[in-house]
Amino acid sequence: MSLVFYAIAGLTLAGALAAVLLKNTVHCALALTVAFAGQALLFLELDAQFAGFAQILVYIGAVAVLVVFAILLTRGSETPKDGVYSRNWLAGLVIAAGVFAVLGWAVLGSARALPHETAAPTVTVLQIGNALMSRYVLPLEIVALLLTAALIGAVIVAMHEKEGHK
Amino acid sequence: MTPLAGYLLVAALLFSIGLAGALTRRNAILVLIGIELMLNAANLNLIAFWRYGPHPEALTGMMFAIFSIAVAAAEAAVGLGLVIQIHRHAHTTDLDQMNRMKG
Amino acid sequence: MIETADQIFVLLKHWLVGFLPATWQPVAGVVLSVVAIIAFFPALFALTVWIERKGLGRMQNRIGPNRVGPLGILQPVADAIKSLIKEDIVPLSADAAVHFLAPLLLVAAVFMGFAVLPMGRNMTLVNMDAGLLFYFAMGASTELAVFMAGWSSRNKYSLLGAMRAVAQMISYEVPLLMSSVAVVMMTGSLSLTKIVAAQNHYTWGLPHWYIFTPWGFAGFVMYAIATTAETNRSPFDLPEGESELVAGYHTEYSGFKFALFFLGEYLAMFSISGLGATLFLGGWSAPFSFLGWVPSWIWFFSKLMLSICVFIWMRGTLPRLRQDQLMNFAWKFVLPLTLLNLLVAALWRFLGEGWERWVVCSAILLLAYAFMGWEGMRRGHLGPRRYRYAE
Amino acid sequence: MLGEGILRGLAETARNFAGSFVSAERLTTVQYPEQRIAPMEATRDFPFLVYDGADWEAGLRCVACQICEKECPPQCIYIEKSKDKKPDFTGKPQFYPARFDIDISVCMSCQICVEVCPFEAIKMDTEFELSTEDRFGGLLLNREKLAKPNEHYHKIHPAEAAEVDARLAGEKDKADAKAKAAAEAAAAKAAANVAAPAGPEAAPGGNAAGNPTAKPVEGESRA
Repeated sequence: MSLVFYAIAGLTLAGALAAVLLKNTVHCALALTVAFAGQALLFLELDAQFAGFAQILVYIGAVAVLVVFAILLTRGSETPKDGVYSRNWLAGLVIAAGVFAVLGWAVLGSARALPHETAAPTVTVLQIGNALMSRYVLPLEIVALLLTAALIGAVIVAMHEKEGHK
Repeated sequence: MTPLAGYLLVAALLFSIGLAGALTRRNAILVLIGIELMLNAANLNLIAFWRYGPHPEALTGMMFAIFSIAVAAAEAAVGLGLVIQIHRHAHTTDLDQMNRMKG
Repeated sequence: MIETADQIFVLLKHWLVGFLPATWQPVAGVVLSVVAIIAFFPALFALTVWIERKGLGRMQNRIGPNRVGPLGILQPVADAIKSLIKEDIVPLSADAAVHFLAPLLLVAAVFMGFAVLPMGRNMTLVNMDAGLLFYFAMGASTELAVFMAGWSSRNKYSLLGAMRAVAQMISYEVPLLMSSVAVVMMTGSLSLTKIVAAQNHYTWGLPHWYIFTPWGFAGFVMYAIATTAETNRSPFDLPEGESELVAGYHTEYSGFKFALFFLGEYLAMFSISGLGATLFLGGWSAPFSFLGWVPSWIWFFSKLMLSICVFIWMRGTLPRLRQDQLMNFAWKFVLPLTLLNLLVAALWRFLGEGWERWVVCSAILLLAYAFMGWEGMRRGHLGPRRYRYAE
Repeated sequence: MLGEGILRGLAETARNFAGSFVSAERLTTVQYPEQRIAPMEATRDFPFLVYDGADWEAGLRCVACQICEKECPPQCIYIEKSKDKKPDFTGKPQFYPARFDIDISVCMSCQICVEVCPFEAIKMDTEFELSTEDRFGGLLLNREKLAKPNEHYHKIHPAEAAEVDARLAGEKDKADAKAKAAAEAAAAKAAANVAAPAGPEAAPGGNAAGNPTAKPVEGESRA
């Protein structure tokens, strides 16, 4: 457990906490970006270069920007007067704490069985490409289909209804 | 504590934070943000298990994470499209006010 | 001798690093390279500003700056001093923290892109296996910086400019990536060093650059269009249209922060031109085999500056597009053509070495271009603007 | 074919770029502080007050009628009428401006003050290098700074000034003739009664009515 890991983990968790705690919605989206960036750094720390860059490209370059656009299109940047938390926030908090307790207990309980430091695997982009095109070609095609469907679906859902079409 | 346990704990914490956000916030977009965080936590788990697992050369965990990233992008696009459509219809993104099933 | 001139910066770095103890040497080498990049490109920025102002002046039959120094060469220095000593104004209602972070984030993200560019033989800061992916990941993060700048200013012009900029950058990122993917398909690698190496051989003294193939030429044209939009240069400079949006997302910035935005814009232009040179123009390789003795970094930077000059030429020529024309052009013209270009590149690969592939690939691309251009002009998406009420 | 126009445009700018190095007449830039081009006859920017003779205070044509002050759209003129009177160029006693200020930071150079002035007293100048370090006091011109001799007017707008001079000379002749006639009439009556002062005062009213018709003709001749 190096110092770098603690720093990056701290950054990620701080970003995530800020994303769910801050009042201003745009600030939340920006904090979310920090969490995404921290996560990408964690991927790099785990020697998963490709996944890390894909994380930055997809999450920071696309998802964060989408979130920001949605916030501005729904006028969400104005803080509502009657609080930002839901009526039954306490129940939500208790559930989340419970989930964390269970997960943490599971991880710590099995900590001894977990493998120790192993040699860093060297994964080239070529290997990933070969795997995508041979062993994982079916999932790849399904994801392609899913993305196309999502593209069309998102366009249809968000499209303005034409005037006089009611 | 082994490195893997550290990553798993971070992922668990991230997941819980995302869950808390999704359950306690009013704004639909922030609920989506919470869900994104939970997905990210799952990805972190996948990558960590891939890295410290017995067969990293098989690329299974990594592939799973890459596919999951792609699916998350689709999920975000559709989800935010829905939120925008709801806002257009009901003029609010406050989930506490969306308590009717009638249009 | 030739070898020394070619590797002069590498040797210089090794010589300087040699003074340090062995454990420090790798870190010191990286730091030295980073410092060199951070020092060199802003200097190039100053030179480019001068070239741009003089060149635009000449295109409009003016003289351009000629007061500060001989031929106005010190004008960028004067501009820099002016922006450094200006008052730094933060609007009262602005979101101070985000307002402060936006220009820093922009410049930092743009500088990161230089890390993977091969600027000469053995002159890549980080020789990454997924270099191209890294570059595009860094390019994607600039969008957020632009949004932060526009939103935090609490000014409707800034916000509008930022939204335009982000929408435009997302729209043109798709053709940008797609046209680069054709090159990746041919090379079989995301590493920029390998992409250059794949183009660095000669037949009859002529290079095998990708621009000299039908798909490469079409890809390069599409790449050039997408980069112009991606860097918010004229004719795609709607996000900062001075006449409509009072400079868009950096309206509320003054002094040094404004200079940072300006710097970021030009640095993005340098890095994306450098990437274009790497992908399509053979990177640091010489245009003829008998010119191989000229140092490789000279070739890289002359290709880069040539692209910059074309950018300036375009800016001097074309008027600004309208928002709907911009989006129509991206989604209805450039994107279909880049997708077709991917297919053509695959076809090129599988047609073998003969002359047939030249004919087939060129014919497909030309026909598609002609048909889509004709169709677009007929429907009024593209082509000269028709005035309904005037005339 | 799509893209044709873009290529043509690029060729045009390239021609301009190369041509500006070859042919000197393409570059129309004037290196301003060192080189100057003479202003055109119709040039006008800010108003000034015309005076005749050598003494500016005595020779001011302005009679402080305050028409320009009332007509000025941005209200940049401030006039204080004098308590006493002094004779004008026809020898008739008139008021004069005790104070005449123009704030040229407000003035929009519309020339309406010139159009409405019945006495040809305010005209447009061609002086444009008016920068100053004091943006409030330095741009508020008082009557001393505004007063410029008729010769200056002749220098900047020769044709117009000659026309104005001719008209003023005609008025003076008319006024002289009238005065002479009045004097003769008075002598002929040889009455002990004092001549009514209302007689001479009718002249300015006649002038004011005559001027607006004269101006458009003048404008046409200049154009």
